[in-house]
Amino acid sequence: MKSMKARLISFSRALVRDPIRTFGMVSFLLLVALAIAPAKDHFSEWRHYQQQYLRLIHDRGDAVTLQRHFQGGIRQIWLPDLGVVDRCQSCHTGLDEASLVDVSTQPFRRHPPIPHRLDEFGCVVCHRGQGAATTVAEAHHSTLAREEPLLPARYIEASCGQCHHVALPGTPKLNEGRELLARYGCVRCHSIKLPDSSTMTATDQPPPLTHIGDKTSREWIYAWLKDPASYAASATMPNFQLSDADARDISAFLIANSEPLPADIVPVAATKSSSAPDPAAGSSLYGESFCASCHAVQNAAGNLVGGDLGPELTRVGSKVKPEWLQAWLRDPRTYDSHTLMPRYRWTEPQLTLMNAYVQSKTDPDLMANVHLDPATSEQIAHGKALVTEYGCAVCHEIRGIQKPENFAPELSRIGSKPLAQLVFISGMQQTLPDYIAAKIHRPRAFGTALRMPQYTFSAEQVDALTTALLSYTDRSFTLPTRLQIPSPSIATYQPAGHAGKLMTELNCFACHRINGRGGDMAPDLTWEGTAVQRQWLDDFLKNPNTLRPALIRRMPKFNLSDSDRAVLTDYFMTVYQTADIDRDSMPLSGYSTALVEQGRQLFYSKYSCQSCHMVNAAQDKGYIGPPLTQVGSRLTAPWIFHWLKNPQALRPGTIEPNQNMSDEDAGALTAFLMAQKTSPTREAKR
Amino acid sequence: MTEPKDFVAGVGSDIRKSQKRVLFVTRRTSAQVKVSDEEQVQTFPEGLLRIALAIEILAIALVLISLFFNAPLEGIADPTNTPNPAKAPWYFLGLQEMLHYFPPVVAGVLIPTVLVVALVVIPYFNVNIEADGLFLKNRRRRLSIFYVAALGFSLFLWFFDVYVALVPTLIVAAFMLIAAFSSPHSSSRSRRYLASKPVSWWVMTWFLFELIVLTIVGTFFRGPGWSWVLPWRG
Amino acid sequence: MPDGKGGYFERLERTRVWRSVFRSGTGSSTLHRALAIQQNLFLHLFSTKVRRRMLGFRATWYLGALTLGTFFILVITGILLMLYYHPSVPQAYADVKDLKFVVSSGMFLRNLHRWSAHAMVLLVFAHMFRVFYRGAYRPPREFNWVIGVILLLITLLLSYTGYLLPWDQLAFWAITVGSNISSAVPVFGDKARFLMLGGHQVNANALLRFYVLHCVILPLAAVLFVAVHMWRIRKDGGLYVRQSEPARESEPQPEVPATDNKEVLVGKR
Amino acid sequence: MSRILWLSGALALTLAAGCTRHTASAPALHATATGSAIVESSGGKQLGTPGAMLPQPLVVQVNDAQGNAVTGALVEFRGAEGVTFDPAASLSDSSGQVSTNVTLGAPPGRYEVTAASNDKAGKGFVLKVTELAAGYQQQLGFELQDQYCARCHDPESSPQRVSNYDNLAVKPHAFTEGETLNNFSDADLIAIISHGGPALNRSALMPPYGVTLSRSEVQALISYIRLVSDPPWRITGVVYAKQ
Amino acid sequence: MSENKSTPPITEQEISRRAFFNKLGMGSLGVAAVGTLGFTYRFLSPNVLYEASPIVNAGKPEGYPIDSVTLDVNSAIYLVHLEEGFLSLNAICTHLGCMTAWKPELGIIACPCHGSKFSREGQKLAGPAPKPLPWLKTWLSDDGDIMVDRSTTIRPFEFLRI
Repeated sequence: MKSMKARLISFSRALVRDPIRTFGMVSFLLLVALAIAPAKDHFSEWRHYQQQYLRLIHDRGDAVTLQRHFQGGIRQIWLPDLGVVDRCQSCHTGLDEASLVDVSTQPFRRHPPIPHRLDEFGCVVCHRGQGAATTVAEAHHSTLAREEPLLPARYIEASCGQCHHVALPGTPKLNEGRELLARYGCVRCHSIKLPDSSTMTATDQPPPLTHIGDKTSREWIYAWLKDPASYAASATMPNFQLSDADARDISAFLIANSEPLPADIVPVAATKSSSAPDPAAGSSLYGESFCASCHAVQNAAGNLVGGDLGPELTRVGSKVKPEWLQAWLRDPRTYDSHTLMPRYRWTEPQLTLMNAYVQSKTDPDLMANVHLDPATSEQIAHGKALVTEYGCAVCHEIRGIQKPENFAPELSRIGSKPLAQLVFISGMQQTLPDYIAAKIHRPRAFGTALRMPQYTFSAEQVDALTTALLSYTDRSFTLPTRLQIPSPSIATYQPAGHAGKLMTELNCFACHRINGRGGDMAPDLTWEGTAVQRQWLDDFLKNPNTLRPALIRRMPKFNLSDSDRAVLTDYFMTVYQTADIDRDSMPLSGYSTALVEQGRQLFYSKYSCQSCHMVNAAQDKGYIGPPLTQVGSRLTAPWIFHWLKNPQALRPGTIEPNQNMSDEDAGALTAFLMAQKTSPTREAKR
Repeated sequence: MTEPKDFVAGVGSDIRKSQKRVLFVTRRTSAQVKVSDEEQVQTFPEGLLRIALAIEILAIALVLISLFFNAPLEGIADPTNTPNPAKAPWYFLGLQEMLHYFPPVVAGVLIPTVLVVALVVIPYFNVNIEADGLFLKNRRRRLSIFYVAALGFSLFLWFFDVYVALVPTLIVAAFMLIAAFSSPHSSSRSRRYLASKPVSWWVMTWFLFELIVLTIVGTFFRGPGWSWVLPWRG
Repeated sequence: MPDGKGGYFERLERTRVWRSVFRSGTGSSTLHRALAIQQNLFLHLFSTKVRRRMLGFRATWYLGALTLGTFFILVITGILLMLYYHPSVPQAYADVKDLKFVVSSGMFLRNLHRWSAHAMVLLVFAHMFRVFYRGAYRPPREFNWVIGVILLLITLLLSYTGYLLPWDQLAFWAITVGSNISSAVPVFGDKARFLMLGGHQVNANALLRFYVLHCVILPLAAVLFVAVHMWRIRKDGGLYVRQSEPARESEPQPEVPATDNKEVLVGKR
Repeated sequence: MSRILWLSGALALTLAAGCTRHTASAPALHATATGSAIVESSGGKQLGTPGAMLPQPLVVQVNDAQGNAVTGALVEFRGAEGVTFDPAASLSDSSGQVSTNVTLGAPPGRYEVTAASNDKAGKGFVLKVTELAAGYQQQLGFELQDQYCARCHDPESSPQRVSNYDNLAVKPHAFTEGETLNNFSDADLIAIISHGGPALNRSALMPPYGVTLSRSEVQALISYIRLVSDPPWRITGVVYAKQ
Repeated sequence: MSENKSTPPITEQEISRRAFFNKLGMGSLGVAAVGTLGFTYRFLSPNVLYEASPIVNAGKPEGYPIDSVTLDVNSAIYLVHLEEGFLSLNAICTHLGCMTAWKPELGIIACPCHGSKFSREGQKLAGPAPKPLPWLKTWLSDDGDIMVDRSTTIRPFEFLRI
């Protein structure tokens, strides 16, 4: 029996001896090898899927239509100005077939409706991945040639955010994420520049620490630094996971560094009244001042009740010093010129009452275990070093410490960060969304020496933040300008004169929007002068409890003096006017009875306004819209008329539909509404 | 031209049977030309067939490789994002490895220039024609030159910490030492073989050895920051 | 080999048209076979006869022929690839992607081009060392050796310039690293790099220059030198024949052009 | 050729999977008790976003024949392709409850989620819960109905929003009322939203929103209504109105 | 190989065997060459085109007053609105491919190159053009825009009525 080697040798000898035979066989082999190439090309993935698709639609009732729509071969969307070459439709053949709504297998699923056409943006602008690829693996997953895999569906809203830098109604997650970035001050350390060359701004209000020693104790600072959430569940301050010694030293530094306020602002002696204040009276003052519109307090069930514009007050008595609180309640701006807290013009007894009421909200457990020895100079020096290292001055104003610039990495293009530049920790999925989410969820898991603190975000908030961050991509910077929908510019409107000063003191802009600036908690006042009658406005400022008594968040009573009120009212009536409506074009009263009656008919039958509004408090029940029982004393006739014609033109987004009313109907309804006046008796009662 | 001819010319008889070529033998040509009478075959088809065969087999191999191994294609060129390590094509990795140790002038200029010049002059270099064993003539002088050169190179490489090149150098030097102390009539076939090698052979072998080692090291054993990595780990 | 006279091919061979193109015919006589070589523009670089010894694998490993084979493959695939390639940034990269994803068999051709290029560099090196260790560089072949060195450099340059063309990260940084070596040359190193790249950085200019070098200048140079190289093989006496070792050992003899002739006429002194 | 390769690759993978199956599986849970019915505690009918975890966990309770909670019964959760559960199976706790976090699949729409357990005889019993994934259009519809419709159409009051439902003489239909709303064609709904109740001879208390809302917004509202309707809206080719 | 071996006598069978392998070799190469030609043809036919879509969105019908002739230079089409309805014409002269121009003062479409003249309906009035201007497929999209498919011609006088 021949050995293998011998056989090989004899075979090769035979080959060499007879080159013609070898030539024949080798040539044939070459032919076979060359024939594989086109065959391999023919059995491509996309052709396979197209055949599957044809089989799928073959038995359907609408097969003829679908077959007519079907185009074989590689299909491509080419958008040169977006840099898009998408061949996704080569496999995803049924993307825009509305009738395939019941098909759930990929790649033949129909695309759910979106407000953009497929040939307008292609696929990868939203879904990422590699549009040019014609194989599943290359198109969907990250490869050496393309690090950007498909964006998981849960983050898909991030793609809307590449062009849309304003909140969209259909992208709640993205909107929430962006709001969180601003509200938790993420963008203070990590700057995010937008394609319109603006920069995202934070909306949180970190207090200045210049005079912190007057406000609170070192023990409280220590407890707060160790765990802000133990003081207030709603705290936006993150946990820096400081050691006991580090928290001790930082608190020592902050107290030692604090500059005492002038004695005329904070009297050194406590201003506690001699007699114990009545808690019921305090609670009622707290209630009628509508403190809860901005401040929340934890109820017995552990839920926060109240607004989130100001800090949570559940344990505030354990935090602030009484003399400081007295001064703060008297005029918050002397301590913090940027505060959102309005200056209530409380009387001294009211101040004392309020102070005592607020001070009563304490938590004895908060600092039960905090015992700090007097600070040494080394501790203070170390505290200063820590404050610098942790970048406290990025958010807080601290005497003697410069606000650092570019404290943390810029995130303007984080959504396009190459995987090669990320350092993953073991056990995590190696994708960009997972990386970002992990960084937000547990930043110190990437290294205990990192400075990024621990926030208490829920899983949904992490999702939302990740979505928002994924929207800041390279692509959003390279989009053609026609596609960029910039963020609304931040209005810096500031009313002038004495009225302006008053409005700043009262912080009107915290709730109301005027000329684009301000919050959205309360109505926009830009055209208030056109809308309302002077007398009503004056009365309202005196006692704001008249409109919509059912609401929890309401306009507080600021105890303005008559002269201050007059200044404000005059300012409103002269400045906040729209040029589109002539305020004096219609009379405030004197409409014919017939017209009023016609309006009544329209109100109750044709337009059924009573489903949302009340004119007759005894009979009507609707209270979606404001009650109209005294609307004739409140609004001007031209405003009512134009409002009825097109409510959204006067206040965008208002619920009342545009009924496409004729001038005649609107006129009659105006007459009817203007007849609803304050009765003299009721006026007298008040 | 009245002088007698410098040469004689002859021609074969039957051109149809087997064509022959004319050779002019000038006076300067050595008269002791002896060419063994070898069996010859027609280039067509014998030679061409074999060439075609060789090329066909190569083509089959390349076609099969091309069918099953895709050429690398990475992300689009990005001047702002340097991959780590950034490597030149594989045939320059030996050079890049050298650049890691030596100043650019040495590794990037001196060495390649010397190499090319050396390659060009090899055929013109006298010792090659003799094709004698390196240490067969002038043994003493050549041995001392060898010692100096080997020591010099080794020290030079050691000084620059080029252990990657030092090791092959030492190995080649060791073999040269064996050659130096082997007789051409040695009973061992390998020693006989080494002893018969001329200096150009040694230089070329050294170059080949270095080239292979450096290219392999540069290709497989170099990771981020041109640090030493083992290819089979991760 | 022709058998009988009935085959279509044989009939075709007998037509006037065929014979006007292929003058030599396929006769089996030595003359016919010699004419087949001599009368063909491409083949006439070969001599009509070759030593049987040289056809063995061990003599040359066919490295020269294989190198030439890879060069042919590269020329053919390269020309086809050129038809889908725009030497501009960033279109070049998109074109390579298109070759991969949408051009029929584009990926195969690119693979073939790429791997053949690597094979050619390898084969050229192997050829060189094989020639060296066989001693085939010795006079009178010393000039052909020099041409071989030039061809080695051309091959390296061809491969190097082609490396940039896909315009991917691999290409870009390989060329950046490679071109920085040349700037190490004192005095004119920077200038050389400047000229090579058409600028200070690897950018669109460099891509265009490398494209022209890769597709026009260097291939032409390679063809020219290959022609000279092969012509010199013939002029220097055909493929090198090594004389038996013991003969040389005893009495070293200078070698003279060994021709393919059976008979050598010795001149008078 | 590639198909052959693909087939052989798939075969190899299957074999590999078959070999590793025994080692890779999670530690098995063993039921210590059995119940006879599963009831939903909370977490059904949630509106989530595609591909994301639902805001609330799905909590179900295992009861015995007397309706008492059973501890230690094994409950497994199953869903359509793309739906994942964390955990996918667990034993009921001391109050008979099993809680799982549900992540919905990528396409928007209705997802039927099944919680399954076995009774004493080894016979299975299940609870089917529907979860909803709102795509862009449905999300937009949700926001729009929240702004414009919910005050009348949603009888539930909340501290932030008091429902007007009780004040209306003719009661509006909640959007989940599939029995009624599924009888309306898309065209009917468009008409009634755009032109008010009288357009279909229904109550004038429903005002017209045709001028206030764009056509695509009305379509989004309908898409939302169809998504949440119970019993489910039978699927037909929904046509998206282009802007 | 160099040692002299006695060559075995060539038999008849040997000759036919050699012929077979020669034919196999040359035949394989021939088939490969022909296959390569086919392969090259496939390779050279692009599977995707980077060309503007032949379907042109001409915008809303309101943009075209009645009795108007509008030339879209970029897509080389005329959009004509007549009493009978809309039509669109290929604006490339059928003679030698010049872009024609609308002469409102004469009410004709004229080619600047060799003087061909066409009516608003594309009918040839004068000049060397061999054929009338072709009518292009025109329809109204779901969004209410006029769409023109430049790659599809239709029979003349099939107006788009809105």
